[in-house]
Formats: sequence, structure tokens, C-alpha cells
Amino acid sequence: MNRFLIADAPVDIAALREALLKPEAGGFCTFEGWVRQTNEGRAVSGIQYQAFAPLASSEGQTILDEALARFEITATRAMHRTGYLPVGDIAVWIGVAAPHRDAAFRACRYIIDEIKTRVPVWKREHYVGGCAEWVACHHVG
Amino acid sequence: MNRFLIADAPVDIAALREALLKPEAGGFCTFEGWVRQTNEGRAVSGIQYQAFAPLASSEGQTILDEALARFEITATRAMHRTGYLPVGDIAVWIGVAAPHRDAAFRACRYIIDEIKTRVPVWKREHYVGGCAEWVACHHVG
Amino acid sequence: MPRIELEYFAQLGEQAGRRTETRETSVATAAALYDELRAAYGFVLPPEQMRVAVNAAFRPWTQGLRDGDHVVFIPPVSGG
Amino acid sequence: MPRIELEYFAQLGEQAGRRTETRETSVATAAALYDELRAAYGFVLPPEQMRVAVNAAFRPWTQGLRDGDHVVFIPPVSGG
Repeated sequence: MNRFLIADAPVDIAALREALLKPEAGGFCTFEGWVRQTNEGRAVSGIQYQAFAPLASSEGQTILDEALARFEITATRAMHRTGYLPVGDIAVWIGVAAPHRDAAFRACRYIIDEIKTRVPVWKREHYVGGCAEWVACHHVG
Repeated sequence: MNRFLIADAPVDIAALREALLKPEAGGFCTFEGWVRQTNEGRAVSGIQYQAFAPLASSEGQTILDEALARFEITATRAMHRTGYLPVGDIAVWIGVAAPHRDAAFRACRYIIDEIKTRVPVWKREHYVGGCAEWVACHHVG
Repeated sequence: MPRIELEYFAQLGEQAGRRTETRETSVATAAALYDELRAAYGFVLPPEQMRVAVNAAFRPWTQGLRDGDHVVFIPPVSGG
Repeated sequence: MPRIELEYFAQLGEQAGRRTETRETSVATAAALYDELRAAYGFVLPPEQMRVAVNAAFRPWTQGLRDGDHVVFIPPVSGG
């Protein structure tokens, strides 16, 4: 089972969270990325996400495995959406359960930072007024 | 309306999250503290939380206000439970929405760290086998 | 004598054997009241590990007390 | 000649005017294939800003290509 989900429709976040409920975990940190109504001063109506799904899923899984190896965490899952999302929708979700909070926060931060630089997902911002463009804002190493 | 809730029964976390959905926010970080099944090697059956509720609520609110002043965040809420909680229950919940993720993570971490040192809540751990004791594990400045 | 409303939390409640108390006392400050209670109940915690709240707000140990004040001594917290 | 399955994402899809393509080519490496495509479609991005995936795994630019390989050139990502 791949714990990094590429989803072309809304996902039941409560179910993702449930999968991380472990009695040995005392701290749980999540990060959600939402479609924002403005970017660099321009009014956004929505964002289209495109993914190279098989590689996005395997690279995402690799990132989760790295987090499990680097930090004292119990379990982690993540989800990235594809398709057209209006303002306010969840584009990305990450959950990390750990015995203690420090590891939960650090692992969650690690995962979102790595997703943003390594996972093959691209966003095309749609602006109020009709135009749209691909965003190339993250550096690729 | 007090955004720091002291609750003697389970709280609808989805409703707390909903209250933080703002179109100008792009990052959302949460922290949940769960009752863990062990502490320092002892098997825990549950934890009883006692709060000096009026001061816990106002001190919690002060912490949220400090986070709003210190970090570039849009909105934040938090909840701390009182009463007897079995293993796996949510003892504390914090949510922070922000335009960007760095501020969301840092503010969420700030709030839980401050709660743990300043908010008048005490836990009494109940151990498998029947005994129980008040925990005095955090330093008070 | 002034009457002070006391509320005890965590280990203080166990040591005092009660959660609340109305106490007549002639002490002038919160610090002196805690000394009086330590003598009465054998509270273990020294004041330097604690804080004091009067009428649900944190106050200095030098805080004067008036008739009807609600006083809580705050042991090290352990929530979160 | 070997036939390569190509899939284009983000701005590469727009610049190529298509999302997928089966291309016959005699180039030996992924790097050479990208040069050929830049000449054909005018791709703006230089290879040093990109990565390449062969059969859904990241590979070096020196990767050799075989008949039937699936190749994706990866522009700077912007998810999250």
C-alpha cells in the first residue's frame, strides 16, 4: 500500500488521520496546503495541478521513508491532489504521528519541504479575468 | 468569543478547522496531543486533566494573541480537554492558518510550547494496575 | 478578618484533602497566605516553583489580599 | 530506429502542443533526445534546470535509451 496518495478527486482526510492513530503516538502534526485567493498580488480563481502520477507517488513514498528513517516518528501519510481546485480546496495534506512533538513537527516540515522541491507536480494558476499560466517557482536540484 | 477553548467533553475538531478556513491562507498547520499508552516506561490506561478553567482560557487566549503578533499568520484556534481521557483521545488541539507554511509551522510550535509551560492544566496519569499520580513534568517560569 | 476563597488543584488538592475552602486570615500578602497553608497542610512545593492567581489573573507574590478575593496557587503545569 | 514514448508536462506540453508522442529517433542518450526536442519545439528550459525520468524513475542525463522506453523531461516542480 502506497502511503503517498496522488488523487484526482477530494480525499477523506479523516480516514487518512485515522490510519495514523497509534497508541504509542502522543503528538500528531499535520500540514495542509490550500489554494490561496492571491499569489504575488494577482487574484487567483483556482489552480490546476498536473502530476506525473507514477513518479510523483514513488518519489513521495521515498520522502516518507526518509522521514521515518531520520526522525523518531511512528507513522506518516500524505496526499497530493491533481485536477482543477477552486480557492480554499486542499491541494496537499501531510500527517505525522510521533511519541513526542518535536519529531512530529520536524518530520512534517521535512516532508512538505521535500515535496515542494522533488515531487513531479506542477500548478497552473488561473487568474480572475481568465488568463492562466504554469508556475515555475521551486528550484529543482 | 474566546478562541482558546477549555472543554470537558469531546470537541468537533472539524468545526474548529472550518473556522480557520480563510481564502488568504495557503498553509495550515495543526498539532494534536494524544493520550499515549506509555509514559517513561509505565503502561498508561488514561489521563485525567484538571484545569483552572477561567485562567487557562484567558492565558491560552493570550498565547494565541502573542502568536498573531509574532508570526505572519491569518487565524488560530486551540482547545484543551479536561476530565478523564482514555488512551488515544485528543487532549489538546491547535490549528494555525497562514499565507505561507513557515509562519504556520513556527506559530503552531510556539503555541504548544507555551501551553505546556504556562496554561494551568494538570494531568494525573492512571496506570494499568490501578494507581494514579499527578505529573509535574514541565518547568514553570 | 478577611475571608479568602481558595481553590486547590492537582497535588495541592490531594495534600489539602479538599478542592475549595473559605479561609479567614489576617495575612497581608499571597506569599504569607501560602506560608500559612504550608504550615496547615504540609504542602511540599516551595513557592519558587509556583505561581499565584488572584481573581483568575496571575499576580506577584507580594499581592495584597482583600475580603472576598479568590486565590489559587499554581503548581507546575503539565497540560498539552 | 528505436521508438520512444514521450509524455510532456506543464509548460513543455504547451510548447510541444501535445501531451504525448511516440518518436522514432537515433539519439543515444536522454540528453541528446532533449536537444533534439528543443530544436523541434523550441523548449525554453535549459537541461540544467530539469531532470529526466525513464520508465517512471529519475535517471542521469547520460542514460541510454532503448526501443519502447517511456521518457519524461521534468521541468521545475511547483506542487505542495
